[in-house]
Amino acid sequence: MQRIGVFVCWCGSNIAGTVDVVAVAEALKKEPGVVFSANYQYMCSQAGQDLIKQAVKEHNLTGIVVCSCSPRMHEATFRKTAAAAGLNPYMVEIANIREQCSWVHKEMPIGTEKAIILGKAAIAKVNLNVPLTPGESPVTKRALVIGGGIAGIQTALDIADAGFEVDIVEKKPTIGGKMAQLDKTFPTLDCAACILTPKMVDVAQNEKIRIFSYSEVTEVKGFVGNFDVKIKKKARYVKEELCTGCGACTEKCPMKKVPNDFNLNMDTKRAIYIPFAQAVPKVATIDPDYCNMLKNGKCGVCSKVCTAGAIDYTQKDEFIEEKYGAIVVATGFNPISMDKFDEFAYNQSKDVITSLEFERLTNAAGPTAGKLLRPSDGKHPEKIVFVQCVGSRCDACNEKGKEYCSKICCMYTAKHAMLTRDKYPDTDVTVFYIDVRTPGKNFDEFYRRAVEEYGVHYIKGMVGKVSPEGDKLMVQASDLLDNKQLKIEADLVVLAAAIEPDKSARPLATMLTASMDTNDFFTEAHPKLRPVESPTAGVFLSGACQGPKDIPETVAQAGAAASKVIGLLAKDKLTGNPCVAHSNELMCNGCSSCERVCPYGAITYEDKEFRMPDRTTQIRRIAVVNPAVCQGCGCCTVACPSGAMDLKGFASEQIMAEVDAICK
Amino acid sequence: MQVKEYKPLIVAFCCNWCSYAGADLAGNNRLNYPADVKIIRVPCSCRVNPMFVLRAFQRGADGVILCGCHPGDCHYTSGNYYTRRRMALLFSMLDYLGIERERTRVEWVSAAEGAKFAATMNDFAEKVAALGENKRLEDLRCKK
Amino acid sequence: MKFSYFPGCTLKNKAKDLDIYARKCAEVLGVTLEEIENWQCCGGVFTTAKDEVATKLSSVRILKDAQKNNLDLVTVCSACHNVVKQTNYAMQNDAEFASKVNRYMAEDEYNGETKIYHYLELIRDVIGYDKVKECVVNPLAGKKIAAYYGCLLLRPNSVMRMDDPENPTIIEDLIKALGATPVVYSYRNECCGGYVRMESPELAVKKSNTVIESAKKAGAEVIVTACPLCKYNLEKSGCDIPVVYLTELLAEALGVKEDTNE
Amino acid sequence: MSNSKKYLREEIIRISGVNPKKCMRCGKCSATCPAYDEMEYHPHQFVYMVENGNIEPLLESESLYRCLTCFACVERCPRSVEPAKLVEAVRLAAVRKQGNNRMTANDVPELIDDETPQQLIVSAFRKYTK
Amino acid sequence: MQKITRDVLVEKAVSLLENGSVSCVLGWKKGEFDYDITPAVFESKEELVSDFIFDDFCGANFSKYLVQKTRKVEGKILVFLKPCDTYSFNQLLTEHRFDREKVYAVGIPCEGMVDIGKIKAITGDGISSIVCGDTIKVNTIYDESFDINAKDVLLERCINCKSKKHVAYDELIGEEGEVIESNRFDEVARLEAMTPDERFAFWQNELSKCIRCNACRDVCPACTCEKCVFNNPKSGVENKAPANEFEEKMFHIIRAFHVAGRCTDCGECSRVCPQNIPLHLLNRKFIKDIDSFYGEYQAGAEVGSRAPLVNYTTEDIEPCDVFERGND
Repeated sequence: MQRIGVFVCWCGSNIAGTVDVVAVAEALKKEPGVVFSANYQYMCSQAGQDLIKQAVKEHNLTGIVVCSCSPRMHEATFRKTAAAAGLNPYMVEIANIREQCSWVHKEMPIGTEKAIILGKAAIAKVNLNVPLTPGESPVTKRALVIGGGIAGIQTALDIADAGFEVDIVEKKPTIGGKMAQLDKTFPTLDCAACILTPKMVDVAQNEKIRIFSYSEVTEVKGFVGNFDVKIKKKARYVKEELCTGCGACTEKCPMKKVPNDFNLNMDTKRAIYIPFAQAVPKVATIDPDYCNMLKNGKCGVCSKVCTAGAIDYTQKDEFIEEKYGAIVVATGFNPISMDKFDEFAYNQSKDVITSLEFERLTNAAGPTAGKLLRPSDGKHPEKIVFVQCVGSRCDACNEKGKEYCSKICCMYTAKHAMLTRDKYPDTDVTVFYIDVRTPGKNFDEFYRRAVEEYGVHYIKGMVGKVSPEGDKLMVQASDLLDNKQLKIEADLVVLAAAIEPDKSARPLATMLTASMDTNDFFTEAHPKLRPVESPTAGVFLSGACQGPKDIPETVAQAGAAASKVIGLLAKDKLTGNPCVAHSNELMCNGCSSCERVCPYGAITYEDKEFRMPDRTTQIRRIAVVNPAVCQGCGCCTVACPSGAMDLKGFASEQIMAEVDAICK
Repeated sequence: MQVKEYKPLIVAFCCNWCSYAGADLAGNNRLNYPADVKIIRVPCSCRVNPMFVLRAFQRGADGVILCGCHPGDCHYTSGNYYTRRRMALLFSMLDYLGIERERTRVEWVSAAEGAKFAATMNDFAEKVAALGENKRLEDLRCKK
Repeated sequence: MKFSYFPGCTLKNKAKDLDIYARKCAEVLGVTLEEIENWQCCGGVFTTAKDEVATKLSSVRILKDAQKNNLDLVTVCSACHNVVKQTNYAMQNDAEFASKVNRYMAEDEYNGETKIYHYLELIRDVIGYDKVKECVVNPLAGKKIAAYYGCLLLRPNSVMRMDDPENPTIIEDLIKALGATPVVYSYRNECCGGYVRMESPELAVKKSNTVIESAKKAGAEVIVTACPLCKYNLEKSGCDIPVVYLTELLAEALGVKEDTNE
Repeated sequence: MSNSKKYLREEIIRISGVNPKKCMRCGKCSATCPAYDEMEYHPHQFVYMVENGNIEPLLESESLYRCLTCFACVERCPRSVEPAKLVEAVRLAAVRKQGNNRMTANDVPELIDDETPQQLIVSAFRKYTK
Repeated sequence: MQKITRDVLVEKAVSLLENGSVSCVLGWKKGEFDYDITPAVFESKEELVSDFIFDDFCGANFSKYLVQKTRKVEGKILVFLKPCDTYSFNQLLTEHRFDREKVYAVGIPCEGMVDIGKIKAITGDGISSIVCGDTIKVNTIYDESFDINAKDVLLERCINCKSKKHVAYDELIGEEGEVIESNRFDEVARLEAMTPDERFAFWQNELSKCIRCNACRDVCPACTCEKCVFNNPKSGVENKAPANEFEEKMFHIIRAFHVAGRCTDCGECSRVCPQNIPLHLLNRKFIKDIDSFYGEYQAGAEVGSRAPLVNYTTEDIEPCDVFERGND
């Protein structure tokens, strides 16, 4: 029999205003197992906690029931109090008589009656509580960063800086991500390459960091501290360790008509290529869809010109298996497809482009060597129209766009407009906006400069239709402030396309059992308090995979994710939640029902020898729960036909005792 | 003769992550619902064994409601999907045995839906009260 | 293959060609169009107001008749297609509207079960352009033809679901199948002025001219349409290139055009 | 807002099935409207004015009969507000009033010619009369 | 009525036993009366020849016995499986309840088994002898004799036979049959169509007959738990004498729920119920609901299939919507 102490909190007048706390304490004193009962103004205060500790000692309490606010509020507090008094912290139960009683019922007799019943239920449960001890598991001191953009790079550098090993898996042949494609960055206008490429070199030279480029994660098993990850290194048909990045092959390859995805297909590359001059690793890759040698065995030029002997047409995909203690997702974003927005004629005219394409068009390493020329005829555009919010802020019923604000478009559009006016003062630049959103350090000042110093026309209103007429683009738009419909003849139209998470994120989330929102952004463990952690333990979020972000925010989050990873890897052992499932092997049928419903793969089976009453032995298949993996949902307990599976802290008997107490 | 107003006894199983938090939010916002509703906290709606539901009825509950995270939002990713199947079948069976279908319910209540929690409990309590005592399901031995 | 067929009143009168050639060509392409009996006018425009019930009953009856015949429904006139399809959509998705309508229906309930094809969809989805190509006896090689969609075939796309409403290709693909060259121009999905012609002819002329100019600038020699009102508006706005019904064009290529003149 | 204004607003919202509150004031409907120049009140104003219960001026306006019902605004509205349906609802509210038919059968012969398709006549009746 | 004779089976069993392929045989043996057939283990030719029975009363499904038997017996066990038994056989394999390697399964066709209750309803008590066949000859101690058409006294589960096809066997005797379109859900549908009051009255009447003898559980091939919840004092539902009506309802609901998605609809529960409670109507309700809510599913049709209650789709029906659909 337990020796239970009941502590009824007034919470000032929050509880005492509607619940007769003295009567509750008195009534609960009579319950089986209760040897002590008290009430106090603020149980969570130091004095209140001292009262509990003292009672534990004086009355040799084995269990505690606190009738107070929600356990979500102070369960942890009172568990610590119990521990301080030498009691197992899991011998504490809370009866929620504030949020679920005094605050929702108005009359004292009703509130009091219900508080007593809730107290009885908690007492009934504590009577069946047993001390619980959290399990421990080791930590593999290596982190995996998935995605090699600025988010992944920063996270990897910060983790490596703390002395831990990090692997970056990047699906493209080079790290760098979207930032490598940008020209200048707002609001300071420093050149993206100038600030990114040194970091890429740092990554390459850091002994703690390995880069798996042109690679993908294909399988994730295990749990926090102990992930087993399978990585597919796609065949690039070039031996990475031999290639010197001299580029001879990329100049001699006769297949010249390969769309250059780095320049968003606005120009071409060769079938063997290095995406850009500062690529890391600076290694050539063969595109098997275009290489004649790989397609029909005719060519072999690259192999002939390669003095290092790095070309290997027989290379196969390679699988690497590695253990990690933590995983950081940094899969980034992409602009959405403009296919469904052809009122802007993106598919009907080459001179309607997205902002990211504009970025390449103005980049010195881009298809026009940095000269702003129209993709259709290579002429200099004299009138440019920028359209904001294309596909962002759409209604949920709208089939075309995204509901969210893409966050970065206002600023990069201001940047594009400003830079255009700076370089080509004769070019007329008009921006159509719905709202200009500039909440960032020096952001609004930047936008104002675009208007006031650089003479960019900002018109409040949306573009309704773009009509390619001859070599011009007829832009039909609203000027809401002037209450006019405008028809502007433009030479170039730039669409600020909404951004969305990279398509690889969804299957990755499934592998990681990390949750996502309806837009396929990863959800954070808590939107305010745990913004860089996924709800799945050991999985962290960095950059735009969690939501639209600009570069400074991404870098900040990348650093935050790294610090969380470092905090985890710094531990030698992890302590788990003791409220986990466990199977009574004597009752287990080995039927696999529990395994099938377990979302974490925490249940495995083993054949175990049992000694029978008749002294024979039997070998039976039984379920074994890995307490480090189990998260304690209890789904298996219901799937189990024999009742062998139970959940510590929420045992069937305990819950039924609560039911009985309430229904008495 | 004094007629005492009939008060139903309602057991609500709430998952810790969404619905229990939703109930807390209803409290924070002082949204009233009948005191007849007594909440039992479970880690996930999938922890609720049909046996608990039957046990509650057997011991004299007039209505049993399960609340969990919205499908797709389960803290444990898939628990509430199993709840949905289990309770769909259990409730259909109870109905098949001629037990009033209004006595059982599953409702998805998120941590943000304090108002929905209160509204759900008000509605459920009202419907159960309208049915009167749970003659068909209770265990007479437990009545005094 | 057999389909229920709803020609609509204009096709029985001012736009006979649209109807006659539709039937002739269908036969050549191996499809039988069985005209619904005792149909009534669809009303010409779909009223989006939720409380308009009576004006939509004729469309529901047409749909119900097709269902009774156990056949999918084919329309040719863009306006009829738009009205019937939008009505059907409302019957499927607006329960209140459907129950009001069903109170007027003498027989069984109707809840939007009938599948509707526009003649163009019939060609694309059922017959196939390959079959059309096989049947062409008179390739229209060298002809530069501009497809004029107007509004009714494409919008609202959530209901019509015929093609990309901003960059459609269904008529262009047919033109290609007939051996001619489609002319793509940007105002092919812009309104011709529609019914406003009645009250404000000047607005209709202005709108039609935008379309005509755009098509001509892109090099069109002929404009093809599926809508009698579009054809009328374009022609009345002084269009100096021919405006023809798409079934007429099809008949020409399939070699059945002369037959009707006899 | 006066009660009669409120009532009219509710009525328009009910008939049209449109929720003007969804509008984010981007003006794409008006940017897209082919009859814009002929209208006194433009599509975005219809949405805004209905939301504010300022419907009387719309009922009086010729703009009601300039809308081509071409659904371009419906198609392109990023917020799924469907302005054309609001215009239609206000137009119906106007023509349903006693004596507000804009066209009678007697007017027709003057307005048509030999080629006028039936479609035009029936559509015009749907649009201009109750 | 059975086309396969006892002698064929005995011959098969003897030859397998004698050549050492199997070490024992699970078969049917006569009990106190002709119609009182019980499962038995045969270990020698002599036992087989003298006691082995196969006739129209051999309804017993042996699959369940394999769970314990395979653990105890060295060598293989020969088991005879009627088509419906093979579904239970597979279901137990899915649940890893016995080692397939330790069983030699011989599929035998079945023409349907007869219901002694139905015969007794015709003849009255005091049956002294029964001779099976298409026409069943019954003599009583009162010197009455009856000729009964076997088809008229089939077990309920055989009238609504769902399959004459064996879904598992090592060897098949006789010809393979087909899965049958049965009307087994008609009775469930009839109950569903009643008012709740009528349904309540129906079940109250039926379940109040329960004497809690546990025969349904003991025979059920899905009930092979190492420890049954009804025997476990900690489960909260342990075995008690029937105290009132709801106690019984609870027992049967829990039992039906425990086997939901795993029940192959073999009908053994109703066959053995001494009170003739139509227990299969509870199980069939779950099967019917599962079929209509989640797509058709036959437990035991294949080994390793994922039972509906350990599966889900994101689009599953909501519990509040089941009443309308279930009663369609």
